[in-house]
Amino acid sequence: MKKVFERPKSLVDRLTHFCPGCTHGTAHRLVAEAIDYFNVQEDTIGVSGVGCAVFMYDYFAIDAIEAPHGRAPAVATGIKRVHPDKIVFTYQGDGDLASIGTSEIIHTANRGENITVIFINNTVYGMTGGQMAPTTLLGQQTTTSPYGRDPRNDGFPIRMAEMLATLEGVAYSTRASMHNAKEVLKAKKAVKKAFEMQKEGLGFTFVELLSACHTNWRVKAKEGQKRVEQELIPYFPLGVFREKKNEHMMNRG
Amino acid sequence: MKKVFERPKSLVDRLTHFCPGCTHGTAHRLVAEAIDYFNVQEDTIGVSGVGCAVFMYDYFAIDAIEAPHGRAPAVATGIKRVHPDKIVFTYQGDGDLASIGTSEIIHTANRGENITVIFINNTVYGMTGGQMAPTTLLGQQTTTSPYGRDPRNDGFPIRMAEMLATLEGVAYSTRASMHNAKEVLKAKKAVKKAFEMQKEGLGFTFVELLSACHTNWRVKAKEGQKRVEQELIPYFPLGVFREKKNEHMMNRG
Amino acid sequence: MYYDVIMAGFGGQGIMLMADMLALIAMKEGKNVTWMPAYGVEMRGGTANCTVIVSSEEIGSPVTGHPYSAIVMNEPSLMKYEPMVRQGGFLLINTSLIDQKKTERQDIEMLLLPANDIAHELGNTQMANMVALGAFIEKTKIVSLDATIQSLPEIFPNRPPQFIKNNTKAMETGAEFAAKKG
Amino acid sequence: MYYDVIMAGFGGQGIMLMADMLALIAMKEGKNVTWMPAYGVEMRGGTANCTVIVSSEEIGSPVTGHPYSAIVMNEPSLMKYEPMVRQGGFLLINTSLIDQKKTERQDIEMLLLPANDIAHELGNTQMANMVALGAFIEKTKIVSLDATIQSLPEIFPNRPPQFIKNNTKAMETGAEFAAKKG
Amino acid sequence: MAEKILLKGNIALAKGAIAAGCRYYFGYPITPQNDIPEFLSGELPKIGGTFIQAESEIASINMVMGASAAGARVMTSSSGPGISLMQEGMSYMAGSELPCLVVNVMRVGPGLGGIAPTQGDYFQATRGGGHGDYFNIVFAPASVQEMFDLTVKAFELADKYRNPAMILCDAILGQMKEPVVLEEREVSKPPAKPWSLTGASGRNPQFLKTLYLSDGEQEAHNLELKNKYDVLRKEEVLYEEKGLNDCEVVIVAFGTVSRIAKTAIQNIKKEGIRVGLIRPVTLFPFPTEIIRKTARNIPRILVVEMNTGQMFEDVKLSIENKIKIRFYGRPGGGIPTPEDIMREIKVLINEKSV
Amino acid sequence: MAEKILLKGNIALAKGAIAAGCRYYFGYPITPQNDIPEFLSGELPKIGGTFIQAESEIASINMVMGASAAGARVMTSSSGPGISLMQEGMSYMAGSELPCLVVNVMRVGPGLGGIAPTQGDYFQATRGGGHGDYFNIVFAPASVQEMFDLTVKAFELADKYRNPAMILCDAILGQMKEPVVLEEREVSKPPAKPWSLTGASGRNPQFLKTLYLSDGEQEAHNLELKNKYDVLRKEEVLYEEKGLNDCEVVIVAFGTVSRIAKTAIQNIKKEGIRVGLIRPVTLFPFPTEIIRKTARNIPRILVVEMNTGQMFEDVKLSIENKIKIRFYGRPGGGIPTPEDIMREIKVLINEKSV
Amino acid sequence: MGKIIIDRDRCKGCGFCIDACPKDLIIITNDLNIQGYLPAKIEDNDNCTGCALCAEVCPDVAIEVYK
Amino acid sequence: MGKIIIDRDRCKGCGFCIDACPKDLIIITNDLNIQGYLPAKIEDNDNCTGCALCAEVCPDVAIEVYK
Ligand SMILES: Cc1ncc(C[n+]2csc(CCOP(=O)(O)OP(=O)(O)O)c2C)c(N)n1
Ligand SMILES: Cc1ncc(C[n+]2csc(CCOP(=O)(O)OP(=O)(O)O)c2C)c(N)n1
Ligand code: SF4
Ligand code: SF4
Ligand code: SF4
Ligand code: SF4
Ligand code: SF4
Ligand code: SF4
Ligand SMILES: [Mg+2]
Ligand SMILES: [Mg+2]
Repeated sequence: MKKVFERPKSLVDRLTHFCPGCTHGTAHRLVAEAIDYFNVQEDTIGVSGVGCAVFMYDYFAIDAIEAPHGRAPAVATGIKRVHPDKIVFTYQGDGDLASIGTSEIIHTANRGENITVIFINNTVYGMTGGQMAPTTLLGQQTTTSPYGRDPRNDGFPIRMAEMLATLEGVAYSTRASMHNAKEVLKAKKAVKKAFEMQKEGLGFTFVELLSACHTNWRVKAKEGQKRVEQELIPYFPLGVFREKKNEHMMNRG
Repeated sequence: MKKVFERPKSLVDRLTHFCPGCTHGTAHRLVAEAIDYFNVQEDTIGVSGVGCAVFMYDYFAIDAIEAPHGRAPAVATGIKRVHPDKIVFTYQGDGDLASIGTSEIIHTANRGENITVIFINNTVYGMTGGQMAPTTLLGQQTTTSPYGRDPRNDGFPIRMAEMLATLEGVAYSTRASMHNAKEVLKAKKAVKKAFEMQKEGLGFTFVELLSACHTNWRVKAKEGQKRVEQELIPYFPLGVFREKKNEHMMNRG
Repeated sequence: MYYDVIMAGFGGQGIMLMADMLALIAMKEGKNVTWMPAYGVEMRGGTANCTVIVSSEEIGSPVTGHPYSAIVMNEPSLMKYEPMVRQGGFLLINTSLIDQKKTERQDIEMLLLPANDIAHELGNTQMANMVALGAFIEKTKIVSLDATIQSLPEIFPNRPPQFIKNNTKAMETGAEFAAKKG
Repeated sequence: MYYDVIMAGFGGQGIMLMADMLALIAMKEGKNVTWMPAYGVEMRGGTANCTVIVSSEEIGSPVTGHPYSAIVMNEPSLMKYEPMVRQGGFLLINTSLIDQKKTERQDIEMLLLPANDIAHELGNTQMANMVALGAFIEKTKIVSLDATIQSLPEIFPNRPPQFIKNNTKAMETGAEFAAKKG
Repeated sequence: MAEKILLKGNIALAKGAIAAGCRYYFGYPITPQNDIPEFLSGELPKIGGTFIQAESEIASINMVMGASAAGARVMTSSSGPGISLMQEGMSYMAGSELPCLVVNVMRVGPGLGGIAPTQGDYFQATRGGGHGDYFNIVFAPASVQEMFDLTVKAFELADKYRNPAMILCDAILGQMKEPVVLEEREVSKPPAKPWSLTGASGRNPQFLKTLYLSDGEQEAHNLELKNKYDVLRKEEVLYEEKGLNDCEVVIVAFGTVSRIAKTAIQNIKKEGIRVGLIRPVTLFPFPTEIIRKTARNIPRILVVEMNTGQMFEDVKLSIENKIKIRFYGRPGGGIPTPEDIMREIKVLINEKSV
Repeated sequence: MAEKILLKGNIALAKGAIAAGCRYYFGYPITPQNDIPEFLSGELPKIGGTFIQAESEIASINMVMGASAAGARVMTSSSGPGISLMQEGMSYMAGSELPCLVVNVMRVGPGLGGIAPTQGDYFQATRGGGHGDYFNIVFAPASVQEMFDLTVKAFELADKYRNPAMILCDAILGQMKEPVVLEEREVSKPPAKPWSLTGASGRNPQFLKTLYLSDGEQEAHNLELKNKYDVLRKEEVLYEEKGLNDCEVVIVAFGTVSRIAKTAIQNIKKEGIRVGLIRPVTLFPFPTEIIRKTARNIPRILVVEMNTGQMFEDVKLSIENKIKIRFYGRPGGGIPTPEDIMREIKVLINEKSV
Repeated sequence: MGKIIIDRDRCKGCGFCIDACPKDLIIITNDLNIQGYLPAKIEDNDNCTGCALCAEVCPDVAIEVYK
Repeated sequence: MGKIIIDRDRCKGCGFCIDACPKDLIIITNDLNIQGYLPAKIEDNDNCTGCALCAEVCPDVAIEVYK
């Protein structure tokens, strides 16, 4: 018999610090698989946001930098402008990207920067102990919304994939999930698609991945996966919100 | 004969520093008229962004504060939370609101803060000498896009009224113009509407006003008005993009 | 009077609670106390530890490099803290999870306590921490065991009497074990 | 040798250009020069002014509170700068736009120059600044008038010969006027 | 006297804010101070207050600016990177003389850094990390009790002087538990704020700004600010002193380090070496006077910090006569042990005198 | 030697950047430095460079971080409020040892302030306005020529030491025109940057970070940084001195003020009073040595700044013996006149000696 | 029947009112006002309808309208 | 015909693979691994189809699949 599934070679062979069942691990693997698939391990530069995935540089066998919280898209812009021929991606959480990093993600997308953004939406600030995120569902209890998120005080969960899809500079904006094998396979396609479009120089590509933070949701790992399916997806529908060869953005400088 | 048109009393009787024909003056008047109309001169607090209208506090006979560049919505949030019974509005330019202030405007809107935002879109940074703004049209020459705005480097003009209309916390989002009498009258209605909805506590209200900065466009004042009609409106369509009694937001704590 | 102790173990072993109770009782007995946990990232990896200092004088440093004593509830903790205990100090070892052969110091007093096993016999391994605390207090007398047991109800306000009973038993059994070992 | 001058007027009067030319020629003649405009918000309200310092030594302060001389092209400028000129200094006044009765100083030399009128006669009021510069140079001799005129073509590279001719004429006329007034 | 309760430093600080009548909190999460927003998000709504988790530290400080302008007692809290992001806002608040409390439970810097105890943000806090000529009023608690007491004090001084106040502490003070007495005293209600924005009813409209354009106006404003800072230097200095009148060395240290120093001082006493302590409680205004006086009588000063020598400069600036002064610091989360400090004391004593 | 041309300070600086091989500019408009981005937005595209007007100063400094990490010579420029917003990013760059140039053409602070000439951001620039133990390399030009020369120098030192460098100047230097010689010399190409991120081809992957978690790692990193700063203090101090060996008073001043001081010194000479000058060209590292030495021989030092006394502290920290030292400053856009300075010199001379 | 009054010293001479007036009653004068602009003035008020369109477009609120 | 190998020391015992396996071939064991978790193991490899669904859902990439 021959091996049909193994650890991608651009994923370092070591234990992670993630909680048991945290799909950050899955997302890491999907990105690594895309890097291997396009054989760009030596031509890829990763930018990690600050969050549970800040240690990305320990897990990927590629060049990488740790950006200040929320600023990964700006850092990636600087890198890409110097190395337009390299594959550049950011890996950010919902606090990082949808809260403190709102301005950077929107303007980077609007500039059509030819980078890929992997966005892990787990509806909380995982690393810092489960505080409310911009993506936290209405009524969801977190350490800073102890009575449940109340729109009158806290506003509404933001749908980033949809919002970014309204921007001209965006070539691809999609939302996938990782809560079961079927969805993981779709998510894998989405990540590949994004890297492929970047290779073609089509502009900004964005993949939102719904993820469970069962530790801060205070449920068992499997519970978390169910929640993603039953509570997150109804509010954060899966699908492609924009896919566009933007003539404007082709063959730059 | 009796007076049928005079200076609103909440507009201070003094000369402005605005260039001849700058519709910042018109916008100021429309806001003052709304304040007078609802008789809230003594219950209104204004927050000025940084731009040609930073001196708002010299022109309005109301309490006011100068916010750091782009942060007016956050400052207004702080004021409104302390004085929920007062009318609070911000007055911001496109550099202030759509560039450096992106994060604040989006999250303030998303929280459904019960304030009104007057947004003057003149496609350039007027105060600082006509640099490119997020709203600068493709091909438009400015002091920092001397070869014309190129989407491959500078991205695309952002339509704020449309983008904000996608957020749940927004009660009202509209775009009007001031380039002729007919449009000024419509703009007047829009501003009143926004103040009225704030009085009713319906949430975040947003009025984008297309404006000419002929000084930095390097054309005559009348030319500027034509340009608004012929070049801006085709890209920035006039109209109401969201108007919604948001049950969620009513009768807050 | 000055006394400091480092308590350490796995996340789930109730280390913070032991430390909390010790500090609380000492405070009630009019002592100065500090309670200093390892926090943040160090907590990742699932080990927990907490330093408690009890003193009749103002307490200076809330951290200590050479404590009089330590309670180690699992092996990683033994590795880390056995070397720190000062000469003539005291080390309480949870032999249910630690192979006592792994201990090295000759110059300190050790109490080999099968905390989990005792707790298991009492019907719930979760109470291993209470067994250990009982034994520790009996041994060191930093605070009064009775006072500690008295205050269980207020420490666990909304727990059923049975729960209090069990924990009382756990502490007492731990204390007895320590007393026997002399 | 050290000489400083403040030139001031309305926005459209070409003040910066006058200052620029003076500084440029002085530099070409091997002098040290500084050119310091009023900038930013002060410019709002449409008045422009610029300080030019010419010196054979290293120039210290680029700003000056009491210049040897000033060129005032409109009334607001007269109000602001007449008092600043130091005793025995020199003030060039554009009497086309300034009522000379408004002047007050007795302790400085004044040149009353109807710059706009002269320029008008020459066919274009826009050249009032050149008239003034010609007169100023003639009077002060900080730089050579000929050198200044020689360099017009390079200062206005892509302007037609006629334009150069006119400006040459303007400077010369201004200079003659100044010479006559002695 | 009220009874003692065992509290975490961060919680004591939050309770201090409530005791001071603060009802508005705007902040963004960051370790090691998350206990503060987490506690207040539960408490403030109960007492008619407002808790908003802002989208960023920049939004936080600007919401604070708005609430302060509106006349409220208001606070935010963060750590290193977040505090850096607030510098523009803090400069504006200092410029428009708006009171508030900003809490910095430090983390290691520069950069993201870990959350081990450190004191690397002393310069930023005391030199106004923002642009322009201004100062914050900075308090450095050294116990959980002071986390409560100085928070109350900070709000009072902020209002009294219309100036931002800051609590600067290391993670140990935020995370440790100690017995605290939550003083019952009737906390001074916020003073009247005639300058605040309440809608111009029954009075002339008024505004708050930092941009002055008419001649000399801005310079006059800056000189007024300077006068205020000079008054603070004269009136509001706080410090703790110990054993100054009978010692051969004096240690100057703040926050957690001052406590480690106390242990060192106790231990070294057994060896017959008498060491005194000056603990600045306000970092701005800095206790220059007592240090100057002390230096006249005691020939040796040892400054200990958890950084590479920041308060050290203020100590040197305080001393006018020639004495032996030494610095010992551990940056990046290293914690000086009592043994370290005892060693340094001896080194200093054995230095041949100048 | 190349011929002189008449240039505005801001433009000379921009040309200096190009001469230094800088091909990447990321910035956000703010007066009084807009000539820089406006000029570069026209020039960089012509020479294969990149100009991006970022959406904010925060985005600017983070784009700079990315480009620097990628190995490029890169810069941004701003003023007071914008520089404050960059403090987090600058702290990260110092922490991950990324070279860059940040230009601060100061405006009045605190707050928005006007654009009159001022030096109120000295503390922020020299004490690391961001969080943590770090320093920027700070240059203070005093002429349009230096706006060009020191910009080139700044890029070179930034790369040599892997540290952010800063040009700190007032608006006069940005707006005035002076004759400049644009040196032809072959500007040092940026050195090899083996640490930079280029895609891990033919070598092991590498990363840039500021978060160190294993025991002692972060402290070691901070101590390495400290060593770097100490080397800078030893190797890279720049200053101008004038007439030190024959004078009764020495003025210490930087930037535009140093030029006004020169005029004052010339004028007062006519009254028979001989005054010397020390002009720090690098503000960090600060010319401590020359000031210390000078203070041993000259009994009086006058420090003049356009603020309320910031560099004044560094001067005091430099002096070890007891001499007469006086400060004269005008904040908020006030410009000291030569007359002001002459007056202060006389006051100082007439002070009864200590 | 209406009439307007233009405050000549507040007027900045942009001419918007001229375009706005359906009856073409407004013109630009040619002596500078205190601000240094050439202000507008109403030529014949008799035909003014008081529709106030001129006033609505005046950025400097320099026009009062009576009816 | 396939088979899988689960790296018991990398496994964190989340159990996702168990739910993912269409043939219910995987179970949780009950002795702690070096990480202190109860790892999963394949019960009978003979019925394994090598579909790799278990591996796809494994957050810790602890499963190798052969076919
Ligand atoms: C400027 C700044 N503010 C706050 C923080 C603290 N912080 C670190 S991670 C984080 C949020 C993490 O949440 P998210 O981005 O959703 O990532 P997750 O851990 O959930 O994957 C915060 C607030 C910081 N490091 N820097
Ligand atoms: C933090 C900060 N960055 C930059 C500036 C400089 N600045 C002042 S106004 C302005 C933009 C003005 O443009 P806009 O907001 O469109 O207003 P307008 O003048 O066009 O009405 C800028 C960049 C500033 N004051 N503060
Ligand atoms: S805290 Fe949440 S996001 Fe972070 S590793 Fe654990 S499960 Fe994953
Ligand atoms: S610069 Fe433009 S925006 Fe500013 S006042 Fe003039 S016309 Fe209006
Ligand atoms: S009121 Fe109407 S008719 Fe009268 S001048 Fe104005 S626009 Fe013309
Ligand atoms: S619109 Fe107003 S400002 Fe413009 S010309 Fe008419 S009256 Fe004057
Ligand atoms: S490969 Fe398929 S069949 Fe085999 S164990 Fe995994 S999921 Fe089950
Ligand atoms: S999915 Fe992976 S980690 Fe989870 S139990 Fe199965 S093998 Fe272990
Ligand atoms: Mg998250
Ligand atoms: Mg604008």
